[in-house]
Parts: sequence; C-alpha cells; structure tokens
Amino acid sequence: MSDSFEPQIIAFCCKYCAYAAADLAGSMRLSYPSNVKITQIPCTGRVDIVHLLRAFENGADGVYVAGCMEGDCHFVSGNLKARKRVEYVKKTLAELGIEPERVEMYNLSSAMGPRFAEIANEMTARIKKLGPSPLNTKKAA
Amino acid sequence: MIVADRKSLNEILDMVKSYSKILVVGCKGCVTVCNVGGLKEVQVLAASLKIGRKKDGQPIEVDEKILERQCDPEYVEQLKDIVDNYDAVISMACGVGPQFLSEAYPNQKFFPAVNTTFYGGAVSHGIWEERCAGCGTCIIHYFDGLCPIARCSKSLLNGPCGGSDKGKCEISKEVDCIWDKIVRKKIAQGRLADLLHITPAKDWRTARDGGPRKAKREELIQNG
Amino acid sequence: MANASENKTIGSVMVVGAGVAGIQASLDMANAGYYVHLLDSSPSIGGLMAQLDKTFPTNDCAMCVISPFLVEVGRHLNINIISNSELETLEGEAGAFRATLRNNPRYIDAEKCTACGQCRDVCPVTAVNEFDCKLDLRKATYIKYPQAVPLAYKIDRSICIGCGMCEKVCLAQAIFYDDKPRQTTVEVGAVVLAMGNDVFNPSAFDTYNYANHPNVVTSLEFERILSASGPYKGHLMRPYDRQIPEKIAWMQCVGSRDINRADNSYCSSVCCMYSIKQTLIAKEHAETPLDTAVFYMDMRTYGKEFDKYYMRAQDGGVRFIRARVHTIEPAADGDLKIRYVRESGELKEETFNMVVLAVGLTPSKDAEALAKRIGIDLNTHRYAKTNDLSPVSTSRKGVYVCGTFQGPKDIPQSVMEASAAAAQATQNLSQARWTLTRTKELPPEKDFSGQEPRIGVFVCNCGINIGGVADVPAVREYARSLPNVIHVEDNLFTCSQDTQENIKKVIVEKGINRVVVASCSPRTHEPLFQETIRETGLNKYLFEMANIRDQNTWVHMHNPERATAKAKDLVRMAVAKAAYVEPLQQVILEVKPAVLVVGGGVAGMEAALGVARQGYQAYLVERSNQLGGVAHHLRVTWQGEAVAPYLKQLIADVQSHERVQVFLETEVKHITGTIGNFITTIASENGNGKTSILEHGAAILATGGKEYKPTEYLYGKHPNVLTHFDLDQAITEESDTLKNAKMAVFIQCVGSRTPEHPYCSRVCCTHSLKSALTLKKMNPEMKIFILYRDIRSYGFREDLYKEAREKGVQFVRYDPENPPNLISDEQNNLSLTVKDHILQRPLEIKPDIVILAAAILANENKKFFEIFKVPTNSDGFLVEAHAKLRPVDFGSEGLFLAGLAHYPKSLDESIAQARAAVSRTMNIVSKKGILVGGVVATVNSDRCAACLTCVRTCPYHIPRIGEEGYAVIEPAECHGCGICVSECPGKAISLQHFTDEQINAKTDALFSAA
Amino acid sequence: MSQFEPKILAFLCNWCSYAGADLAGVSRIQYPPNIRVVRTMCSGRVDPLFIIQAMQDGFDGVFVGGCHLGDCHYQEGNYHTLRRMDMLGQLLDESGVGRDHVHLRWASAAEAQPFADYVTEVTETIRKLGPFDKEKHRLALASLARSLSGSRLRWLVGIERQVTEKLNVYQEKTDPAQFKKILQEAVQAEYQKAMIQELLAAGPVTVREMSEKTGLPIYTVSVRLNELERVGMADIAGFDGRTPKFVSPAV
Repeated sequence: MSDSFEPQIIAFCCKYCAYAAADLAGSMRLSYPSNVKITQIPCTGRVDIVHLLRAFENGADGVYVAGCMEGDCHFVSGNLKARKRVEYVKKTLAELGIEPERVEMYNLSSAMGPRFAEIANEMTARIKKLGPSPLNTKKAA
Repeated sequence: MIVADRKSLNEILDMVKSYSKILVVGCKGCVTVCNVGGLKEVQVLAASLKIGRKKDGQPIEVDEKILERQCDPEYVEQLKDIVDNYDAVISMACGVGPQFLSEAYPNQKFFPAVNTTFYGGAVSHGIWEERCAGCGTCIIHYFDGLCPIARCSKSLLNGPCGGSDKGKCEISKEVDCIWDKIVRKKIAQGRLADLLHITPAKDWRTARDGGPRKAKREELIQNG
Repeated sequence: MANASENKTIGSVMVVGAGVAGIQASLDMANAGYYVHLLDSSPSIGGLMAQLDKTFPTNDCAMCVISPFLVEVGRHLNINIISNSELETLEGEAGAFRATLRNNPRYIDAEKCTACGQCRDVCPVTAVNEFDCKLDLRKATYIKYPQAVPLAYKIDRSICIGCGMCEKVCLAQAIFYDDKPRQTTVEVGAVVLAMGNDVFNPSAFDTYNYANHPNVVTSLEFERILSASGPYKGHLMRPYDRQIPEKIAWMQCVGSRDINRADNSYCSSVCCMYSIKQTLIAKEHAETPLDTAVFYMDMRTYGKEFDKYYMRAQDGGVRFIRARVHTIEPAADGDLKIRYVRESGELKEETFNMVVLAVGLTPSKDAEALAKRIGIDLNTHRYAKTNDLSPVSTSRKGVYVCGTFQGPKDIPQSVMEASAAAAQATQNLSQARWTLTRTKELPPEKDFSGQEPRIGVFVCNCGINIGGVADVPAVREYARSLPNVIHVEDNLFTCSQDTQENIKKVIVEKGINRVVVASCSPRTHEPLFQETIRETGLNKYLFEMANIRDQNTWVHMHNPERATAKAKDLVRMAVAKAAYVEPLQQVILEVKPAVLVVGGGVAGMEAALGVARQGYQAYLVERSNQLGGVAHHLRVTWQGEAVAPYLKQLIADVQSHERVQVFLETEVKHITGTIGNFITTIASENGNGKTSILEHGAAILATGGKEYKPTEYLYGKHPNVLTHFDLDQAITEESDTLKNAKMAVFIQCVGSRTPEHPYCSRVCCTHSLKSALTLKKMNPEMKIFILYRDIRSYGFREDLYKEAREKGVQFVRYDPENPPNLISDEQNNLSLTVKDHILQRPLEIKPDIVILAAAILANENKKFFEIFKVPTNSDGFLVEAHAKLRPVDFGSEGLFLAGLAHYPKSLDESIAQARAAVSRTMNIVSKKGILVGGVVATVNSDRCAACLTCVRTCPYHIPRIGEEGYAVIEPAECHGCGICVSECPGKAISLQHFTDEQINAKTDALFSAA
Repeated sequence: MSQFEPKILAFLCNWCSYAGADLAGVSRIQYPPNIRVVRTMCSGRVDPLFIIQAMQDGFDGVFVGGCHLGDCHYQEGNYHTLRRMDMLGQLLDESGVGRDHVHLRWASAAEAQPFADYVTEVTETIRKLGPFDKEKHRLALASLARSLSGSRLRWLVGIERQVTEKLNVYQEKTDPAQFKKILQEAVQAEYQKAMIQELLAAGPVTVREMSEKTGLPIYTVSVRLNELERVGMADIAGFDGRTPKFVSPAV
C-alpha cells in the first residue's frame, strides 16, 4: 500500500458538543487532517446502526461518532445509546473480518476544540495505519 | 410473543454464498417487537451482507421488504410479483415465516435469518425471558401463575429438586429456581398446604411429543 | 418625566449586566411580552460563567450549557443587546423610567464584523488577556472569547496606537475609527440590576506571594488552566515552567471571612464547592497521580447534592485540612512551602508544586458609584440592599436586583433570582405587555410540493478566510456540476446585508426552492440565512449549510489544495441533503391562560399570588385545611424580619385576590395534556369527594417540606430538648424554661449529613446562630454552646456567626464518629459530653436546654409526583431540569417547582424561587399560542408495531402507545433528539429534518465522488 | 602582535554618502581600508535584515551612511532609516550582540572629510570590540533575522512617524513615550519568541532546556511559549514524566 493513502473518514457530530468543539478548533486555528468530514446531527442518539453501516458499505475507511461527555448529553442519554450502537457495529465488522477499530465513539465537550483536533488526528492516523477499507481494495483489484 | 435471536452473519453469508441477488424479508409481528426481524433489522442485515460480500470481492444485490406477518397466506402473497426476481430469499421471521414462504413459492429458495427460541416477554427493555413452553395443557393455576414446565430446568411438577440453592437453579446462578418462587409465593399467601397435593404425571400428548399439532376453531372455518 | 406624571406604563424593561443572571432575566421578560434592553459594559455578553471550565456539582462544561443561551439572546427579536455601554442616570419612576446610557465606542461595526480575526492577527500591540486572567496576552483588537455574543471584535482604545493596520486588512470594512462615545436614552417601565461582582484580587496578601510567584494562581486562573480552550489547552500544568504538578494546595477564604487583609467579612458562598470541583477535575486531567490538599476553616457544601460531591472528593483521596495558612513561601524549583498548624496543635510543613487561592467575590468597583447615580441603597458590604421578605427588590421602586450584585451566590441561585426579578419587574407592567415587542411580518409560504428540487448554492469567500485558502471559484464551478443545482455564485461575505438582498432576488428570479450556503458554521449563521430565505416565502427548513470555514479553511490553512477538495466534498454533501429537505410546518396551539399551583405554603402562595398579579388565573391546591405550611412555625427571617405578620398578610392577599382560587383539603388526582394545555382533575378530601376539572397552561409544584422529628438526643423524652420549631415557639411565647435557663446547647446536623439523609439542610446553622443571639439578648448571662461539624453561614449570614462569637457564644466542633452524648439523670438534669477538638479532651457540660438543629425533609408525595411524572432524587427532593441554568423548571415542559420540595432553603430563597416560577410560567401563559413542530419525531402508524421501544428509550418519557394501538409522540413535548428514531425496530419513527434518507444522502454523497 | 583588522560592510546612499565617499577619494583623503561598500539608492533601502545577514556572513560590523535629515533625495527615506536603525540597535542590545557593531551616520555629497572621519571612528570602535564570533552568536543572529522577518516590528517602525508626528487613525497624535514603550516591549517579545522558535524548530525541547539555551528566565520562556502556542506556532510533542516537550507544529 502506498504512503499516499488518504482515507475518507466520516464523523457524525452532535450539534451541542462535538460540532461546537469542531467549530472552536476552527476559531483556535488548530490544524488537523482534512480527511475527516462532518455530518451534523441533533444528538448522537440520532445515529443509527444503519447510518454507520451505510458509510462502510459506501466505502468509508473510517467512521466515528462524537457526542457530549458522558453524563453531559444535552438530551440526557443519547450519547450512551450511541456508544452501544458503535459497539454493535464494531462487532458486526469483526464478524465480517473487517477491523473493528475503523469505527469509534468519542465524547468531548463544546469547549474542547483541541481535543477535537486530537481526535481527528488520532482517527486519521489509526485508519492510515490500517490502510484502505477492504471494500475499497477489492474494488480496485 | 415468540422470541428469536439473529443468526451470526457468517452463518447467513454461508447460506447465500452462491447467490448474487437476494431479498431480505422482515415481519412486523413478534420479531419486530423483540427487535430481531423488523424493518430496522432487515436494513442492518442487508447492509451487513453487502459489506461482507463487497469485502470479499463478490458484491451482492440485496433488496429489503417487510410483511405485516409471515404466518398468514394473504400477507405472504404480497411477494408474488417480486419473489422470482431473486436468487434466494432470507426470512427474518420466526421459524414459521420461511415455511409459509416456502410453501407459497415452491420454486424459490428460502433461508432463515433467525433462531426461534421461546415464548416469552421483555422483563425490561432489551431482556427477554421464557415463560411458556407451548405444552398444550396449561396448569399454571396450580402454581400461582408460575409455570414449572417452562421455567424449571427439569420441568418438575412436584419440586423443587435438590439442586435449588438460595433461590437459584443448579444449572446456572443466572437462572431463578421457579420452585423457590412458587414456594415463597405460597407461603406469602398462606397457602403452602396446596403443595401437599401431589401433581400427577403430565400428559405430554398435547405437547410436541404428540407430533405436529393443529388448532381448529370450527366456528371460524369456512367450509367453502 | 412627562410620561411618568401621565402615569403611562411602558412595556419595555432594562436589564443592566449580561452575565448569566441578566441573560435569564432578559429571556424571561422578552418571552413574556416585554421589549428588553440588555446593557453590558463589556463588549460581549456571558459574564463570569463563560470563563469557567466546569460547573459543580454536575461537572457540566460551563460553555456547553451557557452558549445556547447566549445564542438565543443574541438572536432574540425582543432583546436589544447594548454592549460596551454603561447606565449613567435613571430618571422617572416605576412604570416609566428614562435611562441615560453612555455607549462607549467599539471602533468596529458589530453588524459588519465577521469575527474572522484578521485584525487581531496583524495588530502590533498586546495587552493582558483578561478572559484568561493574565495567563495570556491579547491584542488591542480583540474578542473576549471565541463563542462571544455579539460575535464581533472591538478595539481597546486604551492601548491602541492608531496605526491603521486593522483597517487595511478588514475586507468586511467593519473598522471605523471615528466612532465616538455617545449618549442615548431609553424609556423603560422597570429596571433589573444584574451587574454581578468582581473577583477578589489577592495581590494585597503579600505573605501569599501571589503577585510575584507564577505558581500561586487564583482559582479563576486555575479554571482557565483546566479549560480546554484555556491557555494550556486543558493540560494541567503550572505556569512557571509548565511542569505537570504532583501536589497542589488550595487556600480557602482568600478575600472572604477576612477583615484583616481583605475588607470582606462575609462568606463568598461558592468557593468551597468550586475548590472541590477543581480538585476533582484536576485529578481527572492530571496525566500522573495528583495529590490535592484543601486548607479550609469550614467546608460549606450547603447546596443540593453538594455534600455528596464533597464526600466523593474525600473518597477520591482529596485531603481536606482544617487550617488557616498564614504564609506561602517560595521554595526551590518553583515549588512553594506551606506551614500550618493542625487542630491538634502540631506544626506541619509541606511543599507543593503550585497553590490555588480560592478567591472570594468582591463588590464590583463601580457598584458604589452606580448605586449613587441611580439612587439605590447598598448594604454594609457594598452589595445591593434587599429584605428577606422582598428578596429581589431594591430600595427604589421599580428597580430590582438579581445575581451577585445582591450578594455572593452560586449560579442556580442567581438564575432563580433573575427569574424572580423578571416577575417582579413586570408585575406592574402587565397592562403594557406585548405593546412594544416586535414581530416579523412574513409573506405566506410558497407551496413547492411536487416540484423537482431547484437548488441555489452560495459559496462564501469570507473575505480571505475561505477564499484565501480554498479555491472558491473552483468550488463554485464544482457546485454547478451537482445534480439539481440551478444557480451558483460566490460572495465576498455571504452574510452581509447586500448579499442577503441579492440572495432574495436570485431566489425569486430563478425559482430556487432549496438553498445551500457554503460558509461558516450553522451554529452561528443558520438562523440568519433561514430568515433571509423565509422572507422570500421559502420555508426555513429548505436550507442547508456546508461549513467550509470553521471546519475547513481555518483548520487546513497550510494545505490549500486539500482544503479545496474538502470544501467540494462538503458542498456535495450539503447539496445532496438539500435535495431531500422538506418544508416543515409549525402549528400554533392555543394556550390556557391559567396556572395550577400545588402546595399552599409560602412558596405556593407567593406563586399563586404572583400569577394573579401578572393578570392570569391561579388555582391553588392545598392538601391540608389551612394555608401557610411550615412558615407557621417560623419566628423571624435570618435578617430578623418577623414572619407572622407577613404570613397573615400573604394568606389574606391570596384569599382575597379575584384571580386566585383556593382549594383546601384537595388533592390532584389526574393530569393530562401538554405545555399550554393541561387538564387536571382535583378531588376534595374533606369527605364530600367533590372533583373538579381545571384547565391550565402551566403548573407549579410547591409541595413543601417539614422538620425532621429527631429520635436521638432524648427528643420527645425530655421536655427541655427542643427542635428549632419548638424553640421558635418557646421564644414567641416567652416561655419560663427559656427565661430561667442558664445554659443552652445547640446541636447541629441532627438528621442531616447522616447516612439516612446524606445532605446538608442548609438553613440550620443560620437558624441556630440567629436563635443563640436571641437567647443572648433575652439573657446576656446565659451560657451558650453550639456543637457543630462545619458552620455553614454562607453569604452575609457570616455576620451572625461573627456576632455570635463576639457575644461569647462558644463553638465546639464534633466529629460524626464521636457525636455528643446527652443523658438525663433521675432528677431530669441534662448532662452532655463532647470531645473538644482544640482541647483534645472530653468536655462535660450541664445544659438546661438543648436545641436540636433538626434536618429539613421533603414531604412524602410519591404518588402525587408519579401523577405529574416528575423525578425525585435519592433524598426525596424534586429534580429540576438542569442544576445550573434551569433551577425552577422540570424536564417536562410546562411544569415548574419552588420551595422546600426542591431543597431545604431559607424563606427569602423560597420566596425568590416561587416568584421565579411565576416568571417561568409567564413565558407560557402570556402567549396567545405556542409554536409546535419543526425538528421533532413523527410516527408512521402503519409501520408501528406498538413494541414500546420508543416509550422505554425516550429520556423524557414523551412517547406513549395511544388508544389506536400505535405510538403517539406529542410534537409540543418532543425535544427532537432522535433517540427513539434510531431505536425503533419497525423504522416507524422519523425525525423531521434529520430523516434516514437525509442523513444517508450526505453519506452517499461523500463517497460518490469519482 | 598584529592589529585586528575588522571587516566592515558599508551601505551608502547614492545621492549623499556615496557621493561623499567619492569626493573623499577625489580629494585623496585617507581613511582605514576596512570598509566594503554597497551602493543603495537611498539609505531607506537598507533593510535591517541585510545587516544581520552581513554579520551572519562574517562581517565584524556594518556602517550605514545616508543624507542629512531633511536632505533626503527621496524626502523621508532617511527618517525611516533612523527609526529602523534605532529599533535594530534595541534588538542588538536585547540579543547581547550589542549595537556597537552597527553605525549610522549622515554625510552629504560635499562632506568628504566627515565621511572619512566617520569611517575611521567606526573602524576604531569595531576594532576595539574584537573579532565578531558569529558561531557564538549563531542563535542570536538567527533569532534576530527571524524577529526582523515578522511583520510586527517592521510595521511598528514603519508607522511610528505617521502616528507620533503626524496623525494617527483617530486624527490625533499618539504619545511618543507610549509608542516608545510599546516598541520596546515588541522588540523584547519578538526577539524572545524568535529565540524560542529557533529552538522549537529543532525540538522537541523542554522549558528548562530552552531557558538554558536562551539564557532567559524559566518563567519568561513559559510566557513566550504560551504566546506562540496561542497562534499555533508551538505545540506539545509529548511528555517526559511530568515535563512537557515542545516543538514547532509540522506544517
């Protein structure tokens, strides 16, 4: 696999914390890899297993869900539900022989701009190490 | 309701490994309520199969469909115009569904996506427990509404056995000893003496032991 | 002035100070029909809370919880933010004031400023960044913090050298140097003062070396150190050398309870809790084990869930050391040496890596001058003077006060008072309600149903913020190639007034029915663009944004190519979703202009009377056969105001008010409906069983509390063992037992802070101090002991503690492990032993009377609370919607709480909370209708299997299975999180504007790139 | 022992100093042979960076000659030179290199003798300083170059006359004392930050290491470092126990 692999990563970010933290990272001009593209949702509780699988089906190399800190969910428990759904998708991926690390759940507050950048870095580095999604390599072959 | 569990993805993938276009059919009945075979699970399975096959370089086409119930011919018939468009059909209903489908469409191949496990209910969200064994002769009124057939590991009628330990069954600490519950309930109601009555051996002919069963309601049957 | 004499009531109000209290007061009044002028001397709103990292006791991120409020205020049609301005004079009288304001120049047009920060980047002059408490520098052109409202820069003229660089780089042309101070006047019916206070500057504590040692920081500085957006990005480090500390000490009461080195004899009320919070958060942040020690005099964790928090810290290994430290000496390597004396008399010395000074709150330096200018009285501590029985009124009629301008207090108390002040300020203005508020006239919405999507894409350059990094023309041309796009253009500033006009024109000319703007963040700008498209008759939901600045060019500025590519991806995703967005209709539900109040104690009566005085019907339901509740047992408030006459008057007012209907011996049996439209069945319990049906828009639960009946300390067995209620009665009756007593002992925490009731009852310390002083007054010779665990005389109540000590009341601390032992001999003589911590040996005394400071318990109302589906905590007190910012609301819309049912509190606090509840209900019942719908969950009944998944997973318990056999979700109640949507096994529920189709469209679009 | 012969680079303006030098030659006026002349059209063209570069290249000192104030061929070029050279002097002092290595003199086209005198005087001054050890001052020179490349000092120096002598954007005059103080602060801050940036570029490095290498007090390093972090010019690379290590972020 070539060094130039640039993974395509989609992040589902809740409006109240993670999305706001991403904006703050912008205000603070923190740089992070451009591989991460954000879809805003009202609460990570809105993220469906189906949405996560859909992303992989489409060829996502990595997917993550970012919500409020546990206990701080704007909607009380949405982020806890989201965590369980991410766990489910991890299991599904593992069952299908795909690295479960390609999907992750993160929690951060809206004041954590630096943490947002860190997560984007972390996830991009992780996926780069894993290489392209097996769905994409087969397509190429 | 009937409670089921989804089969592992690999088992399902193996069933359909030689097909490239399949239909996944869910059921809006029990399996929706026990979160195993409703439209959402149909979508999850469809997506998982597509991911699994694409990963192996053998993409598969999967369509999704939900029926009101798969245990009534009229609903099953709703597939008639599309069923032949597929190499195979996966049913996410209980064990009844794929059989009704098979009988209705003798030329098509049907596969079950779930293991049908028991009759029970949700004790809390996400946890289901067995309550009934479908033995055909209900006797729970003798036991204050608690069924020793379904809930005693040995289906004892004059329990408990010697394996009851602090209210738990000897087969697992996860399993309540139903006889412990029966006895305690009797004590609480001051009716422990009821248990002096020996329950005679059960007539199992009404259960699976008597062969496949049929239920008829004469007044409902339309004699054409 | 002329207006006042004509007695014309003005339907607008002014709020001075835009911290959390001012914001709450403004929102309450603006939502209840008044036009609000919100004044702040700083360039942006938010106050002290915006500087905090986390808030106790929930450890919520402060910015997360306050920023939605900031945005709401910023966008509110009926709140006029007047930033950077001061109140000069206030003429006229209640109902018709004329306020003269001084508007200080900002030199940057807040309307035009896009907060891009170019001006800051080039400014050659620096100054201390006040927001980060001097841990950092800022420029002469600055914004207080990234989430500030108004989101606009300002020039600090005091350091600006006038070089003109900022003007040269400002593409928005927002800089105008000829800005001048202006004087303006506004006419308002009432004024709410919420100027807050200052944080004590410990430079005067020379022995603490704050001024000359970087590792001695104030608690506010430490807050910034902990903050993820602070100077160290949330890494716990000490300023001197950026080492991660291993040992940190907190010094309590710096600038509080001190008249030697500070001028503040009072307790600052918040420092104990914030220090505990900081120890816990610091431990969380530390990447290596952290030793934390708090040096304190009394641990004052007197609020709701505070003691549990304290215990959590103790369990977590935080060391609490009862000692007042005199000197903090520099040691080697930036460390600090502390010497202190343990209670046992043992001298100890310890070295810490850094020291946090828990600085107190101090009156704002402008307070005195301002009070003089507008003619209100301050108390001896230089805070606004109020009475216990009218807790938010100043000495000037029509001028009200809330928050820390009245005295040191925490956020929930400030917010409560803010709502209370809003209620009081508007009480006499109701005839002018809705007279000065603005509504926007909008054209009818056009119907596009059945039409193909026709999408217009507007790509913003944001000056050079986007265009300077990404290739905007390329992005624009790329957008042209996307499906359904019929129009594209790029703008220098898409948010500018002229571009808005242009967008409107283009929408109409080209028949655009979906709009995509690729610019900054929807968090700040979506409402603006939605308004714009709505003005052309497009439904506001036919809009989607691509965040190509905050989440793209600002974070990939060193990689223009990839920023351009990402911008294209983001635009493609937005266009894909736009094709699927649907117009959402919000419907107006009529509101029942009445409020149900349950509980006829002081809180309930104040609430009912408040509602009535605001012009609405109040139904007051009381279980017992009389009004008044526990207040019947109280003699005086903590400041010495007599309770009985007040209570008598209050009951009379309630009973005589035409709009209050009182139901005694009555209970609530059933309630249905939603916010704005409740239907409640009540039944009389006096034997006739008569039931009535009440229709109301909101409800206030004030079901009260009671005094714990002790089983310990011979209570009930010996006639001279009394509770506070008993003592109050004995004093009122001037009983001989009291007159003849030579020695009285108060035992604190009887039934509080115990395993059964692990909370502090908040009022008992004050009550004992007050009573001890009364006994001393009755008989100066009486010997009085107060046996305590911590004296929790928060705020100005500390004055009572000080006075009690001066008058010779003896304070003896006891440990819960060694409680006092009280026995009675055959002659009925009492004898008490307790271990004295100072003398380190048992003390034996023979009191004539013993007063037990018995706990306050919530009334048991399990069944009743179930009817309302309102939650209680493990102590039996009602749980509010949010411990900090919504202290009188329940999670369920339309329901509110007040008084002892919420938590033990003093009479003034109960009154304030009741009035706050009134204000909150006015936000509902004063409206003609409530807008319902929008981003809410809707059920497709055909698909619903009635499986109960939604019912069980909704955090707000909104869905139910209706009579038709499928799930019903009231749009008026749905919070729009989408949890049920994603759990529903039948895919029967969808969240409007965030449907599967719409979310998947974005995902599909992202990966569909060639 | 032979006398140290300093190498001095001279920037002379075309219209005055250069002409003055020519006249000195025509007049056969003698002066030390240590200067090497670069002709510029105006002394205002002399960027302080040229001077730092000269020292990095091994010159022991720099001499800048221009027209007398008021006589600039380009009206005000030499006023800018004056301010720039003063700022450079402050920076040189701040860096420990010392302003005595750099000299500015005005000499008109007619002042051949004064020109020769200046060269003599400057040569002697620099001779007394001894050979300039550019290796010893490597960090200082790099930091000087870095601070002079940034916009802040250049802008401040450029605007000084406008705002203190004419009118600033508020149509008033900025107090020269205030301006002076701000410039001093800026010189110090920019130089200190530049030093730290030099170290960060070769990082990771700890605060204490930076303090040792720059000679700045530990707390000063912490403060300046934080300013750099705020604008994304420094970042934590990791921890060595309780000690954070810093680097320049990878661009």
